[in-house]
Amino acid sequence: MQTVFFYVFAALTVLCALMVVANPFSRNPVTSAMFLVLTIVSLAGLFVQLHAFFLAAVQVLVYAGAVMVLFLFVIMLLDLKEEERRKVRKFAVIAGGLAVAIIAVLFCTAIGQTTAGIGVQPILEGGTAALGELLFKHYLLPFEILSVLLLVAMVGVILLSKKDLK
Amino acid sequence: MGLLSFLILCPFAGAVLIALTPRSFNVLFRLIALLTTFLSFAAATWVFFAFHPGATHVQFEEFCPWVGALRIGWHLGVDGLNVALVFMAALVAFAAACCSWEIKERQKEFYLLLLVMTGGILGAFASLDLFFFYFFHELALVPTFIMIGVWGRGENRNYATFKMTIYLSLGALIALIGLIALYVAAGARTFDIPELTRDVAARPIAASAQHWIFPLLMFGFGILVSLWPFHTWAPLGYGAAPTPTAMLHAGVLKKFGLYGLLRIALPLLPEGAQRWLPVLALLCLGNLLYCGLVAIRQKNLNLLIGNSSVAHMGFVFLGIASLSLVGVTGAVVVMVAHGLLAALAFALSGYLQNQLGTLEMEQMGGLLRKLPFVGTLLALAMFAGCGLPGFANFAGEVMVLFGAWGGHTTVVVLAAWAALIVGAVYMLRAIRTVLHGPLPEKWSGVADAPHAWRKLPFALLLAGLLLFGCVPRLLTDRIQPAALTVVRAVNGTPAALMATTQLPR
Amino acid sequence: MNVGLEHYLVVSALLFALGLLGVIVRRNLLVIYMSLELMLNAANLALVAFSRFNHNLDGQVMVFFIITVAAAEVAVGLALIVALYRKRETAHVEDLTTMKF
Amino acid sequence: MTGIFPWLILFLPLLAAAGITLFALDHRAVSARLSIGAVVISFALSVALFVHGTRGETRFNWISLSDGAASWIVDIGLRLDPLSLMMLLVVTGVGSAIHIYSYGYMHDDPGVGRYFAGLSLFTFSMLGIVLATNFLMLFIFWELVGVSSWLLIGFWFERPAAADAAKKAFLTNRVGDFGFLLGIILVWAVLGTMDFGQLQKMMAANPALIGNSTIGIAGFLIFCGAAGKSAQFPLHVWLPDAMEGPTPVSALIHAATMVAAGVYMLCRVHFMLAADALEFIAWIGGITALLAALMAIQQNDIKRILAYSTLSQLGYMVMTVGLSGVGGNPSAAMFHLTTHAFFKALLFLGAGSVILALHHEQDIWKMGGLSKKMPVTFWTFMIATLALCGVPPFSGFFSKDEILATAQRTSPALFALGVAVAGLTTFYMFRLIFVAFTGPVKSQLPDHAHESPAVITLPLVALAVPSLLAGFWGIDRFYASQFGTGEAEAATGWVAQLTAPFAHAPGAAFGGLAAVVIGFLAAFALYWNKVQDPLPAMLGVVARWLRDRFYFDELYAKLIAATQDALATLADFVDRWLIAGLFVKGTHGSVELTGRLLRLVQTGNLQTYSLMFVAGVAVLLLFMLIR
Repeated sequence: MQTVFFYVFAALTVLCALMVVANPFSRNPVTSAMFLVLTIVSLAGLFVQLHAFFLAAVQVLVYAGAVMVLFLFVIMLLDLKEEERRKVRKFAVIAGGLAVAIIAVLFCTAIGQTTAGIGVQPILEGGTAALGELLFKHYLLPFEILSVLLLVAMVGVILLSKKDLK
Repeated sequence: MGLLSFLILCPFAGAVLIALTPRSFNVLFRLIALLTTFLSFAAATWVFFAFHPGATHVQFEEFCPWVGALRIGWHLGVDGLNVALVFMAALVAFAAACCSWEIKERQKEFYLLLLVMTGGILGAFASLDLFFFYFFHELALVPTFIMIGVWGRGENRNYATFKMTIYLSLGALIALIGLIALYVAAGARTFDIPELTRDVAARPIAASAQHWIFPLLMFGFGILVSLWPFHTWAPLGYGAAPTPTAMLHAGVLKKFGLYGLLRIALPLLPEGAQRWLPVLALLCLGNLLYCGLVAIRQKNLNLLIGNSSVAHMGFVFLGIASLSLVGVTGAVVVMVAHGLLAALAFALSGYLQNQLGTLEMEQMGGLLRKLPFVGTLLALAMFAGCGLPGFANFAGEVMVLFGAWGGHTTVVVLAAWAALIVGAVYMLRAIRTVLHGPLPEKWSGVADAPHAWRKLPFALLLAGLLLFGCVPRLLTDRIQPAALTVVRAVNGTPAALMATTQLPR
Repeated sequence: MNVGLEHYLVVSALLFALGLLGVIVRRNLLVIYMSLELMLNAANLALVAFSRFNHNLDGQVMVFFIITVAAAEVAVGLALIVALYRKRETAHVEDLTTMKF
Repeated sequence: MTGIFPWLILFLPLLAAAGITLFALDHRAVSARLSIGAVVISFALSVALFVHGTRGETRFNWISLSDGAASWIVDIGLRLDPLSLMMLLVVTGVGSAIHIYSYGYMHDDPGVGRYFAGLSLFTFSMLGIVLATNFLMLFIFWELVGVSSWLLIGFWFERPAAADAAKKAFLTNRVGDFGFLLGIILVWAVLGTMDFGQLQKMMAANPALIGNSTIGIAGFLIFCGAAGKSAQFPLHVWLPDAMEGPTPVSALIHAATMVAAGVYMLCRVHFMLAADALEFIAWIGGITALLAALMAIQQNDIKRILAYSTLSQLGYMVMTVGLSGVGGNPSAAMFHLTTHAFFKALLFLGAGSVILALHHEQDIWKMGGLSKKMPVTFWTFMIATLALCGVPPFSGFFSKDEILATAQRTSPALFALGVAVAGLTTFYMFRLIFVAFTGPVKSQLPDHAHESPAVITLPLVALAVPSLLAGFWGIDRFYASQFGTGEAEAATGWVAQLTAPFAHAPGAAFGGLAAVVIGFLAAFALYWNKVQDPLPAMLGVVARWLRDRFYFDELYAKLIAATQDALATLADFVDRWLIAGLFVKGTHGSVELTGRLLRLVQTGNLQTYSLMFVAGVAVLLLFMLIR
């Protein structure tokens, strides 16, 4: 059962990601965004598989919720039409695809070559309480700094979005 | 605070004062610069005349530890090699500050940089610590580049600035590599130069290491002194530099490389010196003869002076390469003499440029009629440049020729040709075209130096040249013990006065 | 057949590669941005997997941080894109080559 | 030697020069008084020393370097011996006359202050040479003489000709000095000292030294210096051009200072000149004497004729030095130098008087009939001419006779040459007299000429006295005492003195006289009452060669253009195009080219960058995997 769920979610994730990047039917950014939502949700499924329930929830809430709404909002705001069918630079596409393929192959080779260490068995139970404990005790300072980062980002965004950008 | 610290820190204090002065007080900048350089000059004069000639030890010594672990310390002191250089540097700095009246824009920055440069120069010559020795030199170089770039003259001043910057940085870098290699090879773990010298004398550096470290220092320092064939930055750079900068650099800062050779390379690397100095003796012909010939063909007065300045460096190289007491002493005398002379020549050409707006010699002529004071001084400077007795250059050059005769006879013959004839040809050509002949109509409005303040820097520099030219003992008696130490360090005792076989008397 | 660490890592690698492909070949700034998110998510997946298999919660904390930073980044990035679009009337990377010397 | 007198003699003119330069450049009366006062006091002090018979040396140390074993010491000292004492008198005495004369001659020039400063400096430098105790001090003042001559020849620096002449004089001298300096270094390298006294002792103690080849070479090199200053044959070209200076300056250069320095120096170091060097010197002197005399007969500028005459007489002196033999007695040269100083100064000053009267006209073919208009000038000029020609009992007769006698004793060829030159001398000098002074008036200029004022004529008369009488004063014996041979015992009674040459060396005396007579007759035949020069028509191309000075200047110009200038052009080319061009610009260019190539990669396209980034990561990964 576990295995089946894994393969379903894994396939879903990779396929949706492919649709985000290279949708043969549509070049509309909205389509890409929608598939991205799907990818993220299926990733959340994989997180659940890994017993990271809190993160799965956060993934869905923050990514699929907040971030994707932001994306869609911007797409609407900019009123982006379908990506114009400019002449596809064959060389660039081929070179890019090739490079990416090589990277993927290399990654997989690397994973294959790695000797199994302690991480053979899935053993950790990702309790939300434990995570919270760690976050607010050991990682307190980074956590607080993160809040400052968010504040800075907020201020920055407001400044950037002002009409008369100098 | 010792006298040497005082004369080094005075310009820096002036620089800080200028930095704190509001921009609207233009007169004040000039006043501060004049005052602080004058105080340095006065202190240097005191040091020079209170210096006890004939003594081998370092005088006016000051020491204050700084970085204990690395044994870096604020160690100042003068001996025969640098006492005259410090005096000359302070004199030229004061004259340069006097000559800065031609700078009309961004005075604050200019005087600030001038004082930093002055302090760096004085520090480089008075320091007996390897770290400060190098640090002060670099500190003085940076303002040089900025001053040429910002206040320079001529249409290709950007090219000149870049060329000079790259050349000098490269030279300083090579020398730095050499110094680091030397430090490592010596294994003495101290930056104190006298201590290092003592250590190395007790435990010499391996000959194989000396053989490759010495050329690094020789060429590194050589590039700083425009050793042929690394000289092309010099005429161009001096042609483009504002007058005070050219005076300070060509006159004083350039001597740092030579001083470094004498102070560090020769005593610490005697084996390397023995092997490589004959090469230097050959290269010095490139300076003396080749650059002299190039100077003959110059059409611009500043380029001519610049080339002749490069040519004169050949004497110092030859004196150092001679490894004889007379030659090395002569080399130091030439360093001092040339410092004063180069400063004087560039100051005068700066005055001419200011008056005429050009330095193309073809356009000049008959200026002696309009400029009796400046013209006479220019003629005197030119004659000093071709080695007329009565000027300090003659004393130094003749000593170099005598000293080098035993080891490098052919070089001396050619050097004498370069000094007596090639030098005279270009200098007299310059006088003939600039000062003599009919006066072109357009220069009828040219004015001579109007009052004592304008005349003062020229007169001071000339007085220095004449003083040391007529009484060279002032220099030689001070230099001799230190020069003897250097020569003995390289040759082993007894130092040959001149390496030659003498007939039975 | 058991699902091991390497399975998750392969998925993560594929996801990362697809994101990279998007960054390289797509020309709409927004889509490129989405591809970047894909790559971040690939990293997240790998971290969570490591966390589970290595018995260490630090990986999850890291993912938490990454999600937060990504949110901030998206906000700033999108604001930049909007500002850029206002100025240049385009969201097409080929039109944005002012950095060229 | 005691006292401050010798130092005063040396330094008074320098003080005057410095004082004028610093304070009195614009005050003509003050500057003239300072300068004249200095040289006159020096003269008076010299007379005092001479009368007192002071001998000896005084010195202070100028530079001293010693490493315990050997030392390099240069002193500035004063050496008083017969040679220098007599020269002191000549330099200050003739100098005084010229200084005073200058006050009249230069009266209207705006640059009087500068002129007198130069004149004083010149006197100072020459006195330094005379009093020098060692080679390097000699060289120092030698150079100072060079620069003083530059100052004075180029006094009218706005005239291109004068400026060029000054430059030429200095540079030609420098060529000689090049050899001189090398010679000095060689002497020091071999013998370890530069002091004349020590060298002389060394030579006397070890006579074999003179045969040493290095010392022989040193002798040649030292002669180079003398050849430059005394304008001997290959380096003679500057002297005629030096006529561009004011006439009193010419007088000073030609009589008391500068050109005398070379001969004086040769006599000073005579003890160390080897036989080969001496023979060389003799022939150079002879050739100069003959060439210059030949050139003189076709010159038309009154000063140039005198200039070539100087050259020729200097050739005589140098020849005599050469002929006197190793360790011999060159006092004849010094004797002639002394008498020559008197009458040549007189000739130049007389010429200056003429030039002044004719408003700076120097062409003798525009003069004529001046003997009536300017009697004092004419008669003093005449006395000097007779002295120069060697007519008894004028001073020149005695000195020239000694030269001819020396030549007769040692070298018949040079004796013949000397006699020929004597004839030529008489010829060109009387050509000058007949054309300029006695013949018909050839332009309007002489009509308005009148005798010069007393400030000019008094020095003329003052110089005419020694020109006439110096032969009787025992100057030669005084010089001879320097060289220790003391051969010529004093004849008693003036008749005996007058006839002494005929008694000593009748061949030389009669030969010289015959040459004078022939020369006079030829000049009389050709130039008496002529308005045009008949010689060019008679000699054709030879006359042109003579007039154009055998084309030495042109030859040298070509030579310099072919050697030094070509080298300079080459060096400039290398500097501009090879070092600054190929190497520096090449380095700069290749760096820039690399930069330009790398710039192509910078498309500005985000995706290209990321592609390259990916490629880089791939390479790194591959590298790590393979490793």
